[in-house]
Amino acid sequence: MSVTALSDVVVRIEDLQKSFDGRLVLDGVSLTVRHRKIVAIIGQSGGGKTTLLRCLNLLEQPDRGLLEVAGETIFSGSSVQCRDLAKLRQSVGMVFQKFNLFPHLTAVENVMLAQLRAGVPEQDALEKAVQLLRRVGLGHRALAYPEQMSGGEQQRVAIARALALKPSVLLFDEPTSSLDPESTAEVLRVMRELAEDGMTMVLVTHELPFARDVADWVVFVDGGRIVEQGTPADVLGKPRELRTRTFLASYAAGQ
Amino acid sequence: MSVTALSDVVVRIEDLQKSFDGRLVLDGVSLTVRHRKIVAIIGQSGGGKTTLLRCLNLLEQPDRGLLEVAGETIFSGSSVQCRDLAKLRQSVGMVFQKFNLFPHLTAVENVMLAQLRAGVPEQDALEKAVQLLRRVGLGHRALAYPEQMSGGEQQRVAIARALALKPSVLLFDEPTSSLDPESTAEVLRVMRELAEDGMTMVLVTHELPFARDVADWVVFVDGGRIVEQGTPADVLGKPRELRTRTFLASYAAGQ
Amino acid sequence: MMFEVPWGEYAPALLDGLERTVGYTIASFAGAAVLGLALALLRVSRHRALRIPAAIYTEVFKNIPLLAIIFVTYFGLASAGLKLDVFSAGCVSLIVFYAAYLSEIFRAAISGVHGGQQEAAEALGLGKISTFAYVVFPQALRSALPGTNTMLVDLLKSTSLLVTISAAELMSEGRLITSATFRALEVYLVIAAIYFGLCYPLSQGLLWLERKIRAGVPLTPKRRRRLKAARAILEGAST
Amino acid sequence: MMFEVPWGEYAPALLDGLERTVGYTIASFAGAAVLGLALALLRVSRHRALRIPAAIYTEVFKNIPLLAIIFVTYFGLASAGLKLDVFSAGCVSLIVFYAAYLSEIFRAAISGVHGGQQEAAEALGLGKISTFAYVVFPQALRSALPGTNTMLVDLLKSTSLLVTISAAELMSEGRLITSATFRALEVYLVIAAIYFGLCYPLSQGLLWLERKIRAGVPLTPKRRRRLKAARAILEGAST
Amino acid sequence: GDSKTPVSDAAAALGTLEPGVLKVAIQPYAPYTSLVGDKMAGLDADILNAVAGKLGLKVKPELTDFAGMLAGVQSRRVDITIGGVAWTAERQKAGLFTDPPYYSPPAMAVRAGEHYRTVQDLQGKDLGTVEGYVWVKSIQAVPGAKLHAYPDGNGVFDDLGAGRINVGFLDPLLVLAAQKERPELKVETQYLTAPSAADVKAHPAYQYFQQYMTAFYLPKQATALEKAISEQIRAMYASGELTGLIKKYGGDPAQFLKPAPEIAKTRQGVDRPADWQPPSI
Ligand SMILES: Nc1ncnc2c1ncn2[C@@H]1O[C@H](COP(=O)(O)OP(=O)(O)OP(=O)(O)O)[C@@H](O)[C@H]1O
Ligand SMILES: Nc1ncnc2c1ncn2[C@@H]1O[C@H](COP(=O)(O)OP(=O)(O)OP(=O)(O)O)[C@@H](O)[C@H]1O
Ligand SMILES: [Mg+2]
Ligand SMILES: [Mg+2]
Repeated sequence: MSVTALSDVVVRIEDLQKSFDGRLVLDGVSLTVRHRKIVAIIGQSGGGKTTLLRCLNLLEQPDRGLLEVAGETIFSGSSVQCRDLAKLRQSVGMVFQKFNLFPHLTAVENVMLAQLRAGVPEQDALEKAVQLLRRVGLGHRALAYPEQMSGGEQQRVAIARALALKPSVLLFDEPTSSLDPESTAEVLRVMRELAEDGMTMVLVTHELPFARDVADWVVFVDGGRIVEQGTPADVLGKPRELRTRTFLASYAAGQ
Repeated sequence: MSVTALSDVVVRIEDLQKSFDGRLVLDGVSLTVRHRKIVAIIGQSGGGKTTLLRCLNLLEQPDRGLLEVAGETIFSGSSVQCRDLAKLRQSVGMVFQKFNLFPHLTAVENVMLAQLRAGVPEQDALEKAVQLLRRVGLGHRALAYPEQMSGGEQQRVAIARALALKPSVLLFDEPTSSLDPESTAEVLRVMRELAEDGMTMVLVTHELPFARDVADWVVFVDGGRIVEQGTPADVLGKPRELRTRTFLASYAAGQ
Repeated sequence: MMFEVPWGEYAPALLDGLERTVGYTIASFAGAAVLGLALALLRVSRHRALRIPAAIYTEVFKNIPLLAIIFVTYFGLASAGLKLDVFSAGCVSLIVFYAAYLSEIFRAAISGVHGGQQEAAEALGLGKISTFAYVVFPQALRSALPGTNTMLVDLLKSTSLLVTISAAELMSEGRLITSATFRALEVYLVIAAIYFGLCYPLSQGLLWLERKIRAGVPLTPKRRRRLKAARAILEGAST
Repeated sequence: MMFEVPWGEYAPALLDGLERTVGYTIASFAGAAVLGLALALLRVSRHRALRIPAAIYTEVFKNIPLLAIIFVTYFGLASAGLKLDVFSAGCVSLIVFYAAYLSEIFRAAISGVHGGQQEAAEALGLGKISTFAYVVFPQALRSALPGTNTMLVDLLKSTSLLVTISAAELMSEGRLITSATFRALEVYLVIAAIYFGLCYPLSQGLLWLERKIRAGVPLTPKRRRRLKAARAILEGAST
Repeated sequence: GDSKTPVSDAAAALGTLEPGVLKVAIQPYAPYTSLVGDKMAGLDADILNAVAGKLGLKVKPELTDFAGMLAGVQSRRVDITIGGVAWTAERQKAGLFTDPPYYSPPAMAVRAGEHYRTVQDLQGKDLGTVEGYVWVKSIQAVPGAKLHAYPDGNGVFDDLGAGRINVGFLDPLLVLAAQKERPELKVETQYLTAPSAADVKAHPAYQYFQQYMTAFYLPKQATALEKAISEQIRAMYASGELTGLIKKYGGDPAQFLKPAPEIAKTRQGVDRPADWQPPSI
């Protein structure tokens, strides 16, 4: 990565460490995500991908390291620096594997909730929510409850929900791995559009073809460390590390 | 398909019709599955694949048509011919998308249950169950409960369970679509071994690469009809029908 | 043999008793729900120091007969110098008893809300209180409803035990009539029918409410307005 | 003021009452569980003609006070020519009442077993009865346990209402002591303590059982032998 | 309430919980105690109403059950409880009893056509009473007899009617009232020949098969009130007021208002002075 203006950096992670019950799960991870870039994180199960993502909005508190999001230091040394956790989380949208929509609220209310809690006036929040649902192709489903929607629709509502507070970066944790191929296609289409609109994204995924297609940067994580990173063409096409090659081979075998 | 000895036919379906609430879901399906062959059924969601599979062991009762399994006519005209439903189902193993293991029983007990109910002596059933669990690579997990196992392990136990009564044919309904890539690979490996051992299988799947690799025959179902069938190379490689091509294209886009 | 009791004469007294029964039920249930929710929150807390006393409370009150609680609250506390009036003593007894049961129901409902919900809410920047109020509580309420409703009906029936502290509710009136007429069976059948007439519509009404809520029908005017506004926007576009 | 009752003298009578309380509890609970299961099976049936009477039964008995049921069973049936002895009448009352509640719990538990389970069992060639006995029932039992256990403890406490028909159980004995000594409060406290002494270990024991079952500990000797045999085969291979 | 009614000094000196007011716990126990509107009615109620009137006290009844009556007195929630309460040596340890407003003859409720005259006739029979009544002990002492104790008199009558018991021991006016209200039960009143002194000596519990003494029950602290009420009761014996009330409820004044010879001894030196004499007409 070449040196760019600092203002260009949306997420900066330096030497991040995190352990659970004394077991190191993130072991000195450093990573920079620039404005309008898409970073795909790939790797074996249990490698620490989800944990890394969750540290970025402090759903998980690291043990040590530096975390900067949208120009603000939110964690440094071994303590949280961020005064307003709510504000941080508003600037970091998150989309989960299991969608985690609020089942008691309609799609449009799911998208409105965070805005209302953040003080956006009712009518503005509503209009914004409808606009976002239309953007993900679900204007006609605005009044449906999650359980009345297919998995793909739910995940698209979850994306709209994550976008509602205009985050500087969107985090995705295996957004399509609970979905059938058709729903996967729907969701990936929406994500591709977001990418084209210049959204900054960090994406944990098993969809290597998609990663190859849309990501600007691919990071292979294993055993809590970044083993290899680079352009998709490099990491997925001509991996340098043995572990990366093994992983890619096992992936190909599964297909 | 060339004409072969009748004894070679494990499953024969002729002009099968089934409707739900007046809506035709299977609309005159005919299909023959021969001994030691693997038939993959592919197609859009809602096309009737699951319904077709479920008719084969009369979990769903067709409206009209002919069904022969292992040389016995189990359904003809518009009525069930099969006297002993239990015997039919023992000769047709079934593996579900959601595994459907019995959560209150250990892996080995899951595999034993059907044998015990079928009158197999305790010790024989136990030995058989352990042997089958070893065959799917889970001898060491025999005493685990389903919730203590990963999805891939659960599905392999489900396969062992389906094999316990030595069925003439094994039905799989999207056996890997609830699984992550690694677990998918595990399960596909086991299925490939079964194929090599000469098990007759009917497989509904979205794993087109796997279908291409192991299936002897691919059937594309849409709107309750078989639109196209043939060798994997033909159906997946040079499909004749427009609908097949559209389906394969949308599948490729999703990847 | 039946209906030899001059019910017309007793109707005003019974109506009076009925009114008291309803009064006890409403006041006690409201109190029990509040106390039960507080106990449930203590019991899902991360701190043992909060969890344990709440657990002990629940165990104690779940395991002694309500009659004993009523007796001790009214007479026992009086001997100790705290003289609650009948209504307070009756309500306090019912509250402390049913709060124990309700806290179990609420606790199960709260911990039954999927962990992902809390996480999703936090990831959206909702604070702890907002997360509870807008995400966890509404879902917990839904799964707690059936059990809670059973308890409400049970509480209504249990007001009959307040006889012993001269609460003058329905059952007390029944006993008075019995003693005057010596027609216990007839009186008990009529009293049972009155209780049924109270409880059955109540439980059916609650079931109806349960179904409405499960079907996602908006119950507050605010939500109804919001959904109407959403519909207006959506339809405005389609015309 | 406290403990002026010569409890030593009354101990044999109390023990007697205790024994009867336990007897009523065991007999009634067993009966209520059987009837409740039968009702639950009717209520999950596909036939309206079976579902509806069971539903009516449940609604009726859930919505009238137990006290009224006890009274009608003992005295009412007697006036109608069916003279049950105290024990039978007491048990019948408790059974018909608690069966209504238990049937609700069982029904929810049975219909809560995932449809895929039934399907998987049928696909393995298990018949309807085997499917219920070996697949649905054990899982339903598991989810019904907490509610069922609450009802068992509740039933134990409710035997105190049998006082109405002079069942000579614990509460009746308590009343006898009260009227002999006039020390109502003391007696109630002691009786409450005895009930607590019965109910608390019972509910804790049931909780323990619940945990065992949830942890998959085999409870029948047959299953224990089977798992031991499996372990033997597995270890035999590894040595 | 209507505290405007002036409370006389004499009434205030009685030390009731609320000056000028007599809080009375009763249970539904017609025709001894009952509640009509907010006034109490029945034999015991009429007697106490008359006494309270003379003492300048306003009666405030509270309807409860037997346990509640006792606990109400002991926890000082009420001033007094009434309603066929029998005096016993053990009970008097837990409070104060007034002089007997009347005496109760040993009446039995039996099914029409059956005859029981002596304690011997009761042997091996099913005998019912209300739990807490003094007869519980007496019945337990009868050889071979089976005790059926009910929470109230209705159980006794119903089971007598249903044939589950042979004899019901109840307060005499209760039997008379039930006979009138429920003729279909075919219950009759019979009087037991009191057991001989020798019998009572052999079975001390038989004493309750003799005439027994009712009284009003008050908390230990209420000595002034108890004394005042006892005085008024004695005055009512003398004035003939009690004779009138007993007659009003169908009782025989000779049975109800003349103590048997043993009565005096039971309380002398227990909760009364050694020279105490039971009131009589
Ligand atoms: N809350 C937690 N408590 C204890 N251990 C945890 C916790 N969360 C994660 N871990 C452990 O940390 C390790 C990394 O987990 P993580 O979920 O980050 O992996 P992952 O790369 O996302 O895997 P997957 O592909 O399966 O989602 C795993 O060994 C996991 O068991
Ligand atoms: N029990 C049922 N009652 C009513 N309709 C049903 C039932 N089962 C299936 N259907 C309908 O029949 C059609 C075919 O369903 P089926 O499950 O066989 O499709 P499928 O090809 O397996 O789809 P998928 O890929 O989503 O599993 C669908 O429209 C479905 O809604
Ligand atoms: Mg993960
Ligand atoms: Mg399907």
